[in-house]
Amino acid sequence: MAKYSIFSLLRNARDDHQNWPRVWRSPEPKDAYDVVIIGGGGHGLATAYYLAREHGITSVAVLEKGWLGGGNTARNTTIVRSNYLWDESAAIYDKSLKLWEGLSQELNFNVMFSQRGVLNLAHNQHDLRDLSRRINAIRLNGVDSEFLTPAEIKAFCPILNTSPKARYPILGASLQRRGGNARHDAVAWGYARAADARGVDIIQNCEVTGIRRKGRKVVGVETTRGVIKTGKVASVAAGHTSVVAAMAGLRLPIESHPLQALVSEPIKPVLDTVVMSGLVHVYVSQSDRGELIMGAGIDAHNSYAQRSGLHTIEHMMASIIELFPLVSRLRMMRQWAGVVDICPDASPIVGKTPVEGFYINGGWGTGGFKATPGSGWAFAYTIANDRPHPLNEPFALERFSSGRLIDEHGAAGVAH
Amino acid sequence: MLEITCPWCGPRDETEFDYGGEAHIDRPKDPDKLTDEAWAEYLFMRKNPKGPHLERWMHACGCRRWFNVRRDTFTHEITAVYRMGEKPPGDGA
Amino acid sequence: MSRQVNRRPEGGRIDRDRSLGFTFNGRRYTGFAGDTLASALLANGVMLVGRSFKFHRPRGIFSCGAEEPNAIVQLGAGARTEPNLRATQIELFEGLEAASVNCWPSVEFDAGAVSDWFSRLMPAGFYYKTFMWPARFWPQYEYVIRHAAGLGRAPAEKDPDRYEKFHVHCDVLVAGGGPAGLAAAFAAGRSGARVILADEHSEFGGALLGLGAGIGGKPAIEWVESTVGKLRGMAEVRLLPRSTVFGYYDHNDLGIAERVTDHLGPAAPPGPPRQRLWKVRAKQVVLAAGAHERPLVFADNDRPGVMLASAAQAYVNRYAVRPGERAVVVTNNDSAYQVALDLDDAGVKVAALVDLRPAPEGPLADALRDRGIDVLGGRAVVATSGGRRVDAVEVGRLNDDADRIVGGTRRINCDLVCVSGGWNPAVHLFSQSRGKLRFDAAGACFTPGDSYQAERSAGACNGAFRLADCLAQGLAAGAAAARDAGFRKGRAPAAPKAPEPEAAPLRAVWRIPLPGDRARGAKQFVDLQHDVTAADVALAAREGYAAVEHLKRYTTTGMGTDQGKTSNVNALGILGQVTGTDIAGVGATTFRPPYTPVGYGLLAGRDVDHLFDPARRTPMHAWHESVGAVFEDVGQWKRAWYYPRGAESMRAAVDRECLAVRNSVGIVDASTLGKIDVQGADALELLNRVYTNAWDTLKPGRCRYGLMLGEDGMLFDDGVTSCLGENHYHMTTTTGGAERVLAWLEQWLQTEWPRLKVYLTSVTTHWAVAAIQGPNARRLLAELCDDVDLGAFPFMSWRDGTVAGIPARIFRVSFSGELSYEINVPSSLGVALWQALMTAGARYGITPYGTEAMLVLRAEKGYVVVGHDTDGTVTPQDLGMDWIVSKKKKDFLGKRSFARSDTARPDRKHLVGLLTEDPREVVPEGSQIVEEVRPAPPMPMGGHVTSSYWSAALGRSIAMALLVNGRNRHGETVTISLPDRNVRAAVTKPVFYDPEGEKLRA
Amino acid sequence: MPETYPRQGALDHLRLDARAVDDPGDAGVVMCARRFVGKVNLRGRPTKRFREAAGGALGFAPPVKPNTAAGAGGVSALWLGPDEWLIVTPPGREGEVIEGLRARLGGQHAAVTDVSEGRAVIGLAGPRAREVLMKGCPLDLHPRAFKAGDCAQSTLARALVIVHQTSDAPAYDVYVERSFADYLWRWLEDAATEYGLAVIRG
Repeated sequence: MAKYSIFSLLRNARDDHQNWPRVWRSPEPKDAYDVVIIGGGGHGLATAYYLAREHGITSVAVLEKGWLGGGNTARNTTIVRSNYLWDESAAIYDKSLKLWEGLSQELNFNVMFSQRGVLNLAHNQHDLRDLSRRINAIRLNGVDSEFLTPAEIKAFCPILNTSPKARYPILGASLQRRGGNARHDAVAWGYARAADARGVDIIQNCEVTGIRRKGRKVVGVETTRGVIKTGKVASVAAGHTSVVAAMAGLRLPIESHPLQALVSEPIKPVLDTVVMSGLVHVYVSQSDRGELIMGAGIDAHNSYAQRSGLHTIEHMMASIIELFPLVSRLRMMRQWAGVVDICPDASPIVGKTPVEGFYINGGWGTGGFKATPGSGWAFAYTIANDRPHPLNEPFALERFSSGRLIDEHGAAGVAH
Repeated sequence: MLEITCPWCGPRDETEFDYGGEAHIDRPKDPDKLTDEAWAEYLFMRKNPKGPHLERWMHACGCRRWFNVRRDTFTHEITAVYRMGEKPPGDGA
Repeated sequence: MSRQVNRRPEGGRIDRDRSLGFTFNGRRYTGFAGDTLASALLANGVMLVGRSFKFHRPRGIFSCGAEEPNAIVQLGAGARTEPNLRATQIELFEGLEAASVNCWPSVEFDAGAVSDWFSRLMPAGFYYKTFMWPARFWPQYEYVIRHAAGLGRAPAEKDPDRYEKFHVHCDVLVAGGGPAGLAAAFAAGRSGARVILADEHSEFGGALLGLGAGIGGKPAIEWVESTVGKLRGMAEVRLLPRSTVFGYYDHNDLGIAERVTDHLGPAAPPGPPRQRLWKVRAKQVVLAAGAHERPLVFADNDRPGVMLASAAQAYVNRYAVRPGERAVVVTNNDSAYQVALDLDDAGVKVAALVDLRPAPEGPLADALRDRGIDVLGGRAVVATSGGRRVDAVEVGRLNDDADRIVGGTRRINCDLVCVSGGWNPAVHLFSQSRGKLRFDAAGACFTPGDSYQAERSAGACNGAFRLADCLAQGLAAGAAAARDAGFRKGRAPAAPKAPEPEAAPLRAVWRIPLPGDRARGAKQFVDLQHDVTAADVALAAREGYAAVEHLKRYTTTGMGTDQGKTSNVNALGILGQVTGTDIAGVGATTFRPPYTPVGYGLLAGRDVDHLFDPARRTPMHAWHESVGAVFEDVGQWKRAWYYPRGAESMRAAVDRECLAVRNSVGIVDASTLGKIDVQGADALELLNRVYTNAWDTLKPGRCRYGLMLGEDGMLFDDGVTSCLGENHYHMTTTTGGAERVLAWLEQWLQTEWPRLKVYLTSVTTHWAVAAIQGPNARRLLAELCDDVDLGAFPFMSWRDGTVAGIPARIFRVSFSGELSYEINVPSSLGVALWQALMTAGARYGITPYGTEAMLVLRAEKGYVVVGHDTDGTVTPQDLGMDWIVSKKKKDFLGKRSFARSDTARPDRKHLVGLLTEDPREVVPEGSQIVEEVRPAPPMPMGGHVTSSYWSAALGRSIAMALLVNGRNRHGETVTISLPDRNVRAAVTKPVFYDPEGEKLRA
Repeated sequence: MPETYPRQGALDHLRLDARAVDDPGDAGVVMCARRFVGKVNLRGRPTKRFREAAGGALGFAPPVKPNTAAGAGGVSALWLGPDEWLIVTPPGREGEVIEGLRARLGGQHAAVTDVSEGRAVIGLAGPRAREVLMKGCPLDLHPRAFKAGDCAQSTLARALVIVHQTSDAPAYDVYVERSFADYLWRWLEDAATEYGLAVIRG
């Protein structure tokens, strides 16, 4: 892998950039691999990378039905944070955050991880109680989290409407300073380039159409580009986890929903942090290009359509203007939707399945992007050792039978 | 925004409806006899297909009646609407 | 004030009697009504209007419409300033102020232009390869990147304007009011169908406004005017000018942004909204969105003065403006020939028409030659020269494969270069509707393939570029749409004649080759707004970003505010060329809504300020306000939180309110509680199925408390249900649970238990509820109620009676642990009741108390609040409420889940009481209990404080917590870790006041 | 219920009477608060027996056609669902209607519930009344689709409503849950401003 740096940039500028090497190969699928990963998004590519780097397993194919990084990796709102309530979540998300902190250097690819902080707003007494519980739990798990008063919020993010006369006034916020944003495409590309360099075959335009089993054991996958033999199949197909699992004869506690997002036209910097509000259901940040990126809650119905709509964003926009009155004269430039896998407890499923050699990493809901490095890291361990790492052990499928759910809905007291 | 035809009120905007997820999941008659796994099947496990889906909707802002819909989760095309207790038309999903 | 030096002496669709003054970059100019900002600037000789995003290169007006990549301006100042508008779409008004974006100190001398010197170091995606060392410097790098990026500026003040919405249904929506759209609307409208015709421009006619073409032997504009006149006469046709159909969503749901008063500027009348969002559900849609002309990609094709040929034509014809003095027209198709003729007519010297096709022939070429205009076939403009404006082009000869320039080049002086690389049908809406695009090799463009929703395309957006075809397709599409919408008369009228010479095929050359001696380094722009060059596209492909979406994302082609209307197809063509696939194999990028950017304020509409979200009021709300209550938001409800007297602190007020209840009597507004009337022969059976306890023994006149669980066994809601009579019950729910519980019960009744004969009716807001609580409650009630035997009115029962002359239903239930009556009266009498109680209660010092005191009082008694002490992960057993879980009932909702291995664990988190060692210490709710105190986190946690208050009655703090194995730890001391210190507390039963309930039953 | 108590309508705090005019003139929109309209929720499967019993009590049979209203003698029945109607009576007459219905429906699976105070009613009329509703209601209110005598439950802005068109003029009665009445009135008033608003007595 040719190293990227200011020096390589200067050298290549001299050659008019004619000599940059390919970031990844486009190999033909081989007959067999030790591990086949279904899904060439951030999580799948990270899994492949850590399989190669941490476990020395390089006979790995990543099968992507479209273009790599083209699913939710390309469609999310790029928020990275680890301020989760339960110990199990804090552990895996903070492992992820720690990996984010060195990721550009690790991958030699600038993923533009920017720790500009994540604010979670509280608008009523219920929110404040919940926020306090979270801040304390997060802090005691060794993760950074602090409370800001409305005056401190105003100082930290001046364009927020902190007027006590607002319909839902801002009464406080939690701030995770280590949270922020990263460049979503770069994460997929960086992992792909690094995995490819370690021998992983990334095969685009290759859709898995079936999973072959002998008894309860996986023996291969059928694809649009032929049959591939393997003893280990790992599903990392965010949004489509149920579809892949069905090929292995499994039903999952997952439903797929549209999640809508949009960006504004680029403007000069006005927002230097990430702001989230559960009550009015929005989250917003400003990209390095100057666009305000925002998202809302999921649409209620099951869908694989990646279709956006108008009513969801009308609601979203009213909330945005309630929080940031100054954005009223900005304009929406693009809107889109991703398809997210939602588990009943809003936590992922990462681990083994009743089918031997079939592993699942999915159900990340609306928050998968931030987990990319940690999820890949733990999942690689699970695949390599055929047993979960302590980080992902609590996220096993069995929890739905035992009742040991990890409820991260956030809005306490709501029947889920 | 989807347009859903309430069997009573006719075509209305999606925003008037509540979604109830997969249809035809019957509550087990004798839950105590089920294993934890079988109970989890009923509670949590869903088909979640990409394609035709039999699902429940309720006209929340209208007549408040629940009914069934066959809708393709990829194309969003609605190919059937039928009342509670009725079987899906044709061969189901 | 400068003269309009480039204004033609006559013609154009401008009103020369209405001169309008405006400023651009601080200089004053004048234009005419009917001008756009762009046409007015051109009339005044202003071509340089902006700087590019990345290299800050000078840029001029490039188009005359929505596709404009360069002329991006900041409009207005102060609260009404708006960033990133296209000068080509801004209608001129008196007093308009605009300025270039992304340049400093001025558009002429932009300091950022130094970045052009380093452009070699900034190929596509360069930032992914650098700024990584040292890692800690990234925030500084990023600061610079962020401040260099972005175009205009957000206002610094609140938006003073109004935005409105309309929901509308129609039979046929026609998107686009050019020849095809007008024809379609006419054909559909005459059938009687409800038709909406929307067009983004100020007047209908589309391209016809800028063409000199004829229809039916008359100037096309006459046909436009006559057709619009006929449409105006049709009662069911709605014409929406200045209205952009921007989004095509599921099930023929479309969004239209109407700019109602934008064109009036400060003269806008106060009544109507600034903009209006039309949310249309159309039975049928006709897309007639026209086409965008495609530029050609050659070196330095971004210099001010390079312009789309059709734009130059529109400027001379529609706006009577000469965009230059000496033009070179370069084209690969026939359409630009008429442009050259029109320019010549307008007095613009056409130095040459350069046609990429080898041997231009036909009547148009002849006409040019007749006028002495050079027609140079088989040649292309390979480069331009100039500073802030083009001063010459270099023309070279293409070889047969169009991949080389053969021989030398020739320089032609000019200040205007009109380019035409063919036409891209505006398939945006079609693609948004999910229709599949197909590549049309003849036109070298993407056209609509199979439809997906109930829509049809007509005219240029359907790949029909000849006027006669547009008219015929429009009429046919409009008639067919009306027919499919159920209007039988929908037969297409005959199309008028619109003679045009037969067009010769175009010659698609995606990138004009450079002369051999300059094969490197020249900038051939593909995306003008984002400064993406052909070399960037090639670099992306070389590095492996060859998938269309990779190319787009890596180079940022098409990601600007113009959404790549002039760049996408050229980029795909070049990608195909570089990768050796044809463009059809490369595929198209996804067109995402909106077609052009849509204002946030417009999307929000009037859901702002006090109308952002409903504030629900109880019948006694105004009374609470009148005595200075402080309210809290509970869901959408406004509830009185506490009632400070004078300068009293919240703590003092709450203490006072609590003590009043404990010592005499308090009154609380409990109207928000959910109330459901349950009737029917199987009402009892329903209660037994949805509550954890048994209801068979509940007699009329009696009340019972119940818990509802989800099927997962977790607490879902609680409340008291009373038996009103045979098969008739009054159920109460939590405030937040009112709608949820009703929906939950309805769902079970309708889906799972349709045989149960039960009817549910919400009566939540029918009743106003005033609860009087405290040892003097009975005495107070006795003064106002003489028809209920209060002595024979035990706890957990209800009576109908008259209170202060008002018919009431009185429930003797309590959420404070005191003697208590919840008095329900019809809502319109809530205030009358409340005031009567206040008056009669004065002698007892009756004290209104709010939700905070209510929470303290119930916590003293250890009563849980669902959603406060529980969070969806708590079972009744966890709360120590096994007593209310029937052991006898075979089944109820949620029961089975108790037996799951984790739910059955004996050491789950249990509700406990906490008494801090220092009784004055009130720990914040949400504090965590740590199982092992360490100098610093992480520390293992055992639970958290769910409720915590100062109890005035007890003279100390009290708290409740969910604690691991808490039920078995009473008497233990635990540590609560606050951010700055630790607090020790004893674990107790969660009941602090009157544990035997003597006061309750008094 | 006799009028001996100081009753308060859901919108009384807005002091609309003080703003009310006798002649709305050329106002585009005319609004009023209809105070104390009687409302009774009626449930029951519309069998012949049920319809006869209910019809006997009301003087007309509750409509079975969805989204329509029927009425006689100042009382009307708005279809709410296949087994649900809202019976609307002049102020104070809800009691007798309830008694009549209960008496005749005895022995049937039916429910009669007084919900008079649960919803406020806003009268909306004037040449631009339809446009005001179109601003926030997704129903197709075009005269071809919605006429006098039609009623429908839907959303208006962020509130649930029943819209009952009472005349082709057009004029509407908008029913909204009492706690939302203040919000909806303010929303309607804001929406009507551009057309000229007159408030009249209910």
